[in-house]
Amino acid sequence: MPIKGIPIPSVARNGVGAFVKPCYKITIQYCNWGGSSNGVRQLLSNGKLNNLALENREIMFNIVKQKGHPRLTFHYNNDSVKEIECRNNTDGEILKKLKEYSQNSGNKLFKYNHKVLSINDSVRGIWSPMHIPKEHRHKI
Amino acid sequence: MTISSIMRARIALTNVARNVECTRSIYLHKGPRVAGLKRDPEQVFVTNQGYKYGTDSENIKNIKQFLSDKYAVSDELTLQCLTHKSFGNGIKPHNEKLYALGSKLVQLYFAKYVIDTPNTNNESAINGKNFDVIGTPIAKELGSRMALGIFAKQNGLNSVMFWKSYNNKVNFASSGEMKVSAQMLLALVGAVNLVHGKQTAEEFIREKLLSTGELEDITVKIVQEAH
Amino acid sequence: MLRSSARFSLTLSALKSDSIAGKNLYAVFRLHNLPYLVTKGDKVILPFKMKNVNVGDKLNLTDVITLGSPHYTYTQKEGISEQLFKLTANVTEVTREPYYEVIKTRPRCRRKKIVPVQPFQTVLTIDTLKLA
Amino acid sequence: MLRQVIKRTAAKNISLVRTSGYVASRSYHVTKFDSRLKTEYQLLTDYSSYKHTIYTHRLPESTAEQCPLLIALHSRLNLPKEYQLSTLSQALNMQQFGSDGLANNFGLSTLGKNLLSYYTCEYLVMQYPRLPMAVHNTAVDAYMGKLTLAEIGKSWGIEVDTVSKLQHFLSQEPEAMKYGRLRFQLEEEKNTVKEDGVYELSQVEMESVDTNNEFIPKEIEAYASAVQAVIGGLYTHVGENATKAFIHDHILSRKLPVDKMFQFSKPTRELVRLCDKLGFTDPVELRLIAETGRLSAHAVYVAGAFVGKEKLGEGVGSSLKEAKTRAVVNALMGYYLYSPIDQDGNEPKLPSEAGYVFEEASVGGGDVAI
Repeated sequence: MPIKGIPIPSVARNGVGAFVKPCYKITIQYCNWGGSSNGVRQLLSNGKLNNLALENREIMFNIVKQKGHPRLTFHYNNDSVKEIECRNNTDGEILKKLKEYSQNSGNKLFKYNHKVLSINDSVRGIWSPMHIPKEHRHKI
Repeated sequence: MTISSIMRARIALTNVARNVECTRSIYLHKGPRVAGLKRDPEQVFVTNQGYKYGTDSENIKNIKQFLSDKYAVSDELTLQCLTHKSFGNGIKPHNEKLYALGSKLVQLYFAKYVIDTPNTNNESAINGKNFDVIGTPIAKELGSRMALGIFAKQNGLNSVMFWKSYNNKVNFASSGEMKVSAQMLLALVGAVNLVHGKQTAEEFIREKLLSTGELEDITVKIVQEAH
Repeated sequence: MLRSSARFSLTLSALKSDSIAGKNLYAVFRLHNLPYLVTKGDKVILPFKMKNVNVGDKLNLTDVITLGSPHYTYTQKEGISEQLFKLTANVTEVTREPYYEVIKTRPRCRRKKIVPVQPFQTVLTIDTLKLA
Repeated sequence: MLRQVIKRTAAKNISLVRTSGYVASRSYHVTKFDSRLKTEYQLLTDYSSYKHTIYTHRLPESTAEQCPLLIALHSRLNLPKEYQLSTLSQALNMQQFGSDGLANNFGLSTLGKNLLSYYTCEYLVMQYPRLPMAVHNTAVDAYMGKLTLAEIGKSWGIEVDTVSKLQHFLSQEPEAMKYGRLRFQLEEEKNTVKEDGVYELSQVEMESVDTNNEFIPKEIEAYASAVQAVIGGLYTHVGENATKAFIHDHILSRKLPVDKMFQFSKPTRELVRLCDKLGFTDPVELRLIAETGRLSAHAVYVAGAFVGKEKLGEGVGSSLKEAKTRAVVNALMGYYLYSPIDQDGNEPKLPSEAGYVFEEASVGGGDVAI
């Protein structure tokens, strides 16, 4: 055979074509007795969590009653899990955290010092000194 | 410069290319193969039965008739469908890609065809589609190379094909004729798909392969004989 | 000189065929007056939380100043007409930069103030980039 | 209604030309019925009568609606309303037929695979009509191979059901939760102790290990079949156009590094053969275009592959040989990666699209042997 194919997997580009939300499950753990879970208990009883769940039907909300401080666990589709403390937080603060972390991709936080991150080859190619006309080339 | 644009752009560099017109005269060898010598195409591009490669009406008559005007493709494309990659070591346009496309379409069409059972009383059917058929011998053999190969032979479609067998003295299946015939038929579907679009290609499968019931009869016989 | 409409169509057809129907195409769009050079599939990382958008929203980017292929460029400082191209982006992530602390000092004062910083980031993914 | 359209003429009196001779051939094996399924049918071609008599049933829709995992997955994939949750649950069931009394995803995933194969092939043929078959197959694999599909399945947030019946009972989890997870493990496999970083092969896997091929864990296979089955289910409920759009959005939107998939063994020979096939009368020539000078510290050469006055490709290398080879490879890649555009300069439509117009350029001549 003259040519062989080198098996290279295609690269996922979430957001090109279809977009699948990376956060697929949120576990909310609270205690029915402890004072630090006040905010979560309020959130559960005043219907705000229901509204959030209805707005985000793509996320599964799992409510766990367990003794200890409350905690939010976010599961992302790249196998990463983020655990967030929410002890003594008010229901508004917890709601804010739920909204913020559900919009993450689960990747490690990083600062990118350029504006655009690309996996494509440059459209214009790379400049080469050998391709300019001979009379304009640099002479030593 | 991007790689893909180079061949397309065909930039002529006049300062590099020589301005002298060169002509070549090549000796074309006749008779048995001699290493290093280029053979005369008149002698090489001929099938075992003596058909000469080309778009002569004799070569493509059967296929043209089978396709009818509704699904007609150009003579060159018909010839390409008839040419297997073994012919002349692939130096002529051959049907490998068309076959790949056609076989996928046929597989898909037959899968859709066998599960489309609105009157089924199987409880595990979904939306009138009986998935219990998939994986059974009839479903698997319907578009198989044996069924299609025999179909091509019975309809005289494979009387002229441009291919090379490793041994054309053995029978239909072992010589590879069955496989090449089936590939040719599938390439035809691929060509109709490319020329007329998917919808027409599906009509073609329905009208030419299924509606006479011939392909199904062949498949039934294959399945019955195997058991 | 060609009339402007004729020049338009010439530029466009040159861009189209040179970019192989948009495969090798880039665009420079402006957001809050800052230029971003993108190709299809790129991620644009914005150092702020975009107002009134949620993850999954599709944005139509209309303020484009340059369209370019390997050999041709079409630039309009005041913005290219929206009918000539389509550039959309998906909001794929709203996140933050890694946590760091800034130590603030005032002159002639020994007090140091440590301010925790974790600014927001919005990530856009270029969904479509093609010529009309 | 495919079947109703077909007017069945009375089968012609066809005698199979020595059929028995074909079937007895050693080179071809006819598929047999899977005896475990105990399939019953009235007539071989009466497709509506086929039924596996082994006891299975579909999950009732009311039970599927109890499962938040399924509802979340349904809306995450933006599936249409007509797509039943019970079908989605069936798509996630890769258990042996009948082992848990529920219909599995075999049929759905086979149908999904057919749909995927066709639309991937069609897309690639129209995008790169001249791609050599070996690379074409590798590209198809890159789009819809098991590893890729499994990655897609994971990115859809599908969870594996690893909870055994006992743990299920102890954790007081609702029964319906199970139906929203990917089921492929047997009950006894779930109870085995797992060591992190160690993958223990089950008895079934041990038997199916093929030393010639790369080993694919059962979990990967299960994910891949689930993705295929979700696509098959989409066709079942809403038809082909929506399925095609789904495949284009989720699978064909991935980036395919097709220019990195070529492995040439004898590129110069191949280019010569290719030019012969294309009927170029002038011979292929490799010429030097520019150089930095042989005595420079790091000499750089630019070579070109020419046919007559036409330049086919160009390569840069630190030796003449390297530059020449790169030029030849560049020329070949330029040919193989050609993408046609239609007369208006737009991307050509696919055969499955409305208003498709045939372009000569979308038929590739096939590759040459050397």
